[in-house]
Amino acid sequence: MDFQSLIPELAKGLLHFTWGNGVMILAALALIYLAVFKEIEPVLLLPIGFGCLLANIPLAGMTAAEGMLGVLYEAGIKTELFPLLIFIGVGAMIDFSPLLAQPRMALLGAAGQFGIFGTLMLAIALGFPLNQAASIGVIGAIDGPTSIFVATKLAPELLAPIAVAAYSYMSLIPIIQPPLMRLLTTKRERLVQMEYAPKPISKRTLILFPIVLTLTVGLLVPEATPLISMLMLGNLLKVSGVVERLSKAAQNEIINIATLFLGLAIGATMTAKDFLNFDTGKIMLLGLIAFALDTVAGLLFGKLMCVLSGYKVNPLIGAAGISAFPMAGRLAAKTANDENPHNFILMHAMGANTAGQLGSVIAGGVLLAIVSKLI
Amino acid sequence: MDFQSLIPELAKGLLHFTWGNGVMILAALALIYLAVFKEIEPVLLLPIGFGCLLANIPLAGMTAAEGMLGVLYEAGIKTELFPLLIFIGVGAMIDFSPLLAQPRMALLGAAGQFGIFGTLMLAIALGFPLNQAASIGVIGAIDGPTSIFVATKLAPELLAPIAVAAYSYMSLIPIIQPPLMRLLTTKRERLVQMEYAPKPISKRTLILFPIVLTLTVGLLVPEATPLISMLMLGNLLKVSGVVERLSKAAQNEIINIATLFLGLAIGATMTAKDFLNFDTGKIMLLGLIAFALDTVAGLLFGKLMCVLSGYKVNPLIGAAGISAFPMAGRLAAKTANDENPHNFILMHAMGANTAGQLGSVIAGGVLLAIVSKLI
Amino acid sequence: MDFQSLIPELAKGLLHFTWGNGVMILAALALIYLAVFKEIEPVLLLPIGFGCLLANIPLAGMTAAEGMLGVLYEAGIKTELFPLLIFIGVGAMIDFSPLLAQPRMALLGAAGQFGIFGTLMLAIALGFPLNQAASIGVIGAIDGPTSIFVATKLAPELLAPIAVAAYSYMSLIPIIQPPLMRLLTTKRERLVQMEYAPKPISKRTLILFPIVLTLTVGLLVPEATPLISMLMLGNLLKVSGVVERLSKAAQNEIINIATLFLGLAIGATMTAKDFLNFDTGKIMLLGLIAFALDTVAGLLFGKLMCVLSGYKVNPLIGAAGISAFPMAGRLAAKTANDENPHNFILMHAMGANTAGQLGSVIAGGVLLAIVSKLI
Amino acid sequence: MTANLLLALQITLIGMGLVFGAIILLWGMMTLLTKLTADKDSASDSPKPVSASETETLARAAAVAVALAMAEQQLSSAHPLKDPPTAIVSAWQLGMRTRQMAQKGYRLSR
Amino acid sequence: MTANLLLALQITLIGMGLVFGAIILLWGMMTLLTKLTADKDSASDSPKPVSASETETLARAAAVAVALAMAEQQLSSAHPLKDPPTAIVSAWQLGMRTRQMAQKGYRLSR
Amino acid sequence: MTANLLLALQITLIGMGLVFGAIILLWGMMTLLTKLTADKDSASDSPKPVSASETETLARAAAVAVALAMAEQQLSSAHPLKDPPTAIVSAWQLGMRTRQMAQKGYRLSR
Ligand code: NA
Ligand code: NA
Ligand code: NA
Repeated sequence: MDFQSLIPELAKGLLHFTWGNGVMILAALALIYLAVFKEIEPVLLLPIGFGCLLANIPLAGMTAAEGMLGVLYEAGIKTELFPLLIFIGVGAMIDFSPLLAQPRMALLGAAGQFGIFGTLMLAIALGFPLNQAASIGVIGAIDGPTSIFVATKLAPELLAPIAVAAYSYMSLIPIIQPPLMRLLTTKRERLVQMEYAPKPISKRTLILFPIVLTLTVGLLVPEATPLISMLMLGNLLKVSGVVERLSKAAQNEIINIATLFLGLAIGATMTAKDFLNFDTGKIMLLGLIAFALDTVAGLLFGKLMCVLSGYKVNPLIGAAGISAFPMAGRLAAKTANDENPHNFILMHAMGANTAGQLGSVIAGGVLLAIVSKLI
Repeated sequence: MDFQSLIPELAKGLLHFTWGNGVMILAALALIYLAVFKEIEPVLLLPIGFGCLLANIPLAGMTAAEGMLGVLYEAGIKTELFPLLIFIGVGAMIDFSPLLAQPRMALLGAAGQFGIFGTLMLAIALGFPLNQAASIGVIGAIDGPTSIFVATKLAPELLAPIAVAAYSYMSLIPIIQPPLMRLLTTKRERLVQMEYAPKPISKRTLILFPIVLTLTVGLLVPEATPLISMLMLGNLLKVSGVVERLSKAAQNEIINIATLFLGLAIGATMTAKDFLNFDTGKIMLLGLIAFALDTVAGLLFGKLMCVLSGYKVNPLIGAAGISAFPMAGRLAAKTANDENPHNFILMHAMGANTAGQLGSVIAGGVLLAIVSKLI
Repeated sequence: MDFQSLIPELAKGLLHFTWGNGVMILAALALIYLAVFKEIEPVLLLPIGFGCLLANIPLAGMTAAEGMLGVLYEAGIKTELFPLLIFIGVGAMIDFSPLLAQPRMALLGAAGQFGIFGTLMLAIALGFPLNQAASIGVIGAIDGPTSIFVATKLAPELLAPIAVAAYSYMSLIPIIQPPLMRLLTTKRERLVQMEYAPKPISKRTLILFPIVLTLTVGLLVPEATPLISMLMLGNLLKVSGVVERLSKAAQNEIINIATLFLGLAIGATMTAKDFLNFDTGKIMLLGLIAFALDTVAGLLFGKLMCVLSGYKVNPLIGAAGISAFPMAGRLAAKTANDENPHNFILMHAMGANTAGQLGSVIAGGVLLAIVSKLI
Repeated sequence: MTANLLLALQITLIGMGLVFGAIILLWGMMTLLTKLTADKDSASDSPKPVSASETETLARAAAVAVALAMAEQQLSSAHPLKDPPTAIVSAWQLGMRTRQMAQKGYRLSR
Repeated sequence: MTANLLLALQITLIGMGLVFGAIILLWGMMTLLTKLTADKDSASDSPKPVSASETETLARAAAVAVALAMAEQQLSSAHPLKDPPTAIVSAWQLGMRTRQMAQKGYRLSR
Repeated sequence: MTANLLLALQITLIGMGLVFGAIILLWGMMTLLTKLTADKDSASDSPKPVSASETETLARAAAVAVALAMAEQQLSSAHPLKDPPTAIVSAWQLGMRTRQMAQKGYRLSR
């Protein structure tokens, strides 16, 4: 027994503290601050921030393979279980009837995914290898679980900055989108009123939709199956009306536990070594660009639909096609309403918004399919 | 990088689609239809059907070892954790006081297990090897978790058809039993009235029962210990009255999450290769026979008790001894009530029904003990 | 196939039953009795007792590596996940404002940990090796998860008696403490009244406290990080007020499931081989001494503060510094109130009591740090 | 095949025998258990005796009772997760209640 | 670098093409689905048509409705875990209800 | 043995020293924390001062307050899982509310 060595042993925590740890702890505190005091996606940024804090306390061992956060990472991130379980819960909270009532709104959900590919090109131009560039691009899905799912498969080393960018910017949408809306549309376009008189959607339709969608997307884009199928499973649990027990479990215990553990485990990957480099800065910047590109592409496509329809489509709903449900839909409706207080395009915007959710998952699957073949 | 190969790569989902996948997807849709529109055990058949759907989308990879459904299978089916967790919840929902008030009803819970062994003999006659024949026989336990537990140990390759048979036929009991009841009993027998004047059951008795039962069964049939002990643990959590927190957790989050995951993981074993063969058809048929044999044996034993007691026992309660709680008990009571609107034998039928639940687990354990020794 | 060997096979459960199993089953029944009829920590002692019952049913296989209890042990005890998850829930239930309102009460939370080290010395004197002696000492933390966490790291073979001692004696505190309080304090001391006029604690303070505490303790005692950080995470989830979803999950599903599984898995380690020896008896005795030493040290330190403050501090609150929240705090307040019905020192006692909770975790970490270096 | 069938028959005989044996043992155990424990605790909510000789009233009353029972069911299942009185929480609730008590006592006394 | 950018451009073209292709397919699928199933079941809670030509009333009414909706929200979210009518439980509830029924019928008939 | 006991004594001294050291540090940290943050936010629900010099009234009032606190406890714990106002859900509730609003506005305007 070596008793003399006790003293340095007892100060080891401080002795092993690096400036990198210090910077990362500041980053963790910033995330927690945003979550708690600015209420920016607190259910995710608070656990991520706390996980980051723990990962930067030297010798605590929580991020080691046998430490708690390491165990959670192995159990739920590496297996992709956590994002998929979250999707079951999200699916059980989504209402697809506005989209089913006006199926052509689906098109806007495709246009709003351009940011994914545009950002991928920019990332390649900045020198990122293809797998990393694709993972960065998928921030443009503007959908946390999709971004995490794709990044885990293609570039797990970038998981933390990608997740942080995806969730942080989500709350900045009310700041990012409105200027672009006003810049890219004319007053005449924003004043376009839309008639909302859809066929009623039967319960049968609502039940068949998640099943047929799973099959259609699954057969065309096998890589998108895990994400789309869990989203649709959650939705089926809800709309079927016969398994309220499971639907409630999906919306409560399953999503809550998965969210807490996912946040902690992702935050735990934010070590100085992996996070403190220029790449992280570039990723944060590219993520912001991805959000903007999505909005621009959605608006331009909206303008195209506006012209082609003879000014029957308000191009603002194009901005709702980016997913980010339901903020984007509400913003588009609000902007139109601000221009003319009698103009209500919320249901159209919500249709586009739900389509954006589906488009994001499909785009994520397409990206996975193409890129895993190429690398 | 091989860019030319992208096109076939992108159609790969459809290119790998086999007719077997098609048939299995139809089977999945049939299960979902039964669950949603016919409300046949929806909490299980809906996840099983959806799992089957996912298992037959080519290249989706969800059933691979590292896919979500593969992970769930390893974590909860192979370890038998899911059926056991479900049993904790079921135990917390069962009330054993009708059985404790009339212990001789227990005998009917033994008779109602004959279907297990009768079906085993038939399966042997049809050429199944012993381990598979025993697993098929245990459909006659008419108890989902018991069937799944035994099949996982003896013949995991038959898990899917056995689980599907066990849960599908469970809801057909109101169709299977009444004709047999009327066929095998005389009007005089069905008119037998039963006095119900039991001793009151003390809280102390209710608390000691699950503990003593676990010890008794555990020492006699060690193989039945996991099932019986988890059933009894759940019951003890409830009747003790001091751990309402844990009792509620067992009846809600634990059973709900385990049920959803169990259903998905079992459905995921329904691949064309394992499911589309004559054996599956034979198993479905044998399962139906098992249900009928249970009912017949229960009724015949009821008739025996009727005669021996000098027409003090209504033989219809024999049909309640098959488990399938509480449908079988209600059916027996209803049939007697239909014959004479003043004849109430529900409490006796419920006693037999609860005994059937215990008998099923014991029979499953006995079967495991004998067969694991012989193979 | 060897059919003749069936008969012994079928009696194997009874044939393998040893007197050790019998004694352990009696111990299990005693634990269940205490839990159910005496309501001594039922949420833990009931599952522990039931797990012990199952571990002593021969050939049931539930404690084997692939049995249910073995799987739970690997998944949650060996990884230390269960005690840490419980701590998230406990943290979400603690209110630190009484301590923050009177920070000097923290000192009493240090004094009340002397039992840990005092018992370690006694255990060494009784011949236990250092790792075991330290694990036994940590019963003096009077905090279940801390005891389990430290024992798992240092001497997992002693996990069961340590957990049983920790939880059983917790409920004996109302019997252990009052005589010591009266023995060690004079009437004049017990009559000391304390003014309670603290600054109001802002929400901002309550939010910063768990974060700063995690960092401070984590950097000083890395070994305490897992425990203290999960306690503080739970507290942050609650006080932040922005993630009620996660806070409720921590206080309900997470803690309930973890508690049930932890109890079962620990009970399952109570086999005759590991439990039935003189060491177990010694540990139970040492555990009792640990509780008494904590109380004595707390009271003596309280007397010191009393004298130094010129009889402004009632020494009874020293007994609340042992943790065992909130029983110890209430007992101290009650004893003072019994002496003078107008003397209310509850808020001071609660401050000392919460400090005891923190002190326990810190002492556990310090012990781990010192002992893992020495062995 | 015949050998297999014979084996299956043997399994059936032994199996059913064991199941009946175990169940008869349980019967005895339950009888003993109720005998040993029943008298000591009479304030239980166990089912009251229902004799089949009751008159027509029973059937009519039953219809009324179903409605009542369903309404009760509704009521009781409406709060299925109310905080239970177990140790983890009860201790805390005790503490919290005491604190509220102290504060309220203070406020009330003003 | 140029080669990489060219590749990225190709990925973009193919990717966006596939996304649009899949979405157009979904459009068709949804149109077909609503056509095939809509008429058979009209008792749905789908959104009623809202035309933009409504007068000022709409805006005023909306303000009232928000308050109502929020109150409803409050009410409906107050019991989020009431026991659901699914098979696991419903069977049990059925049994328990029947038992309560029998007991109450007995009591009522006295 | 003596060597071991000496070691144990050393562990105790160092251990208790470190525990006291850490706790004293926490004391300072808490004092600093409350100083730096307390004044900025006064609308907190922190405990009000309770002086021990209060008269008999306190004890009597306390008894009343316990009943009140317990009743409140009952009430507040009856809905322990009401949907919380966090981001996952609140966004959705916002959307749903808006939809209900639009529909109701429409209905009301008829
Ligand atoms: Na998107
Ligand atoms: Na059965
Ligand atoms: Na302590």
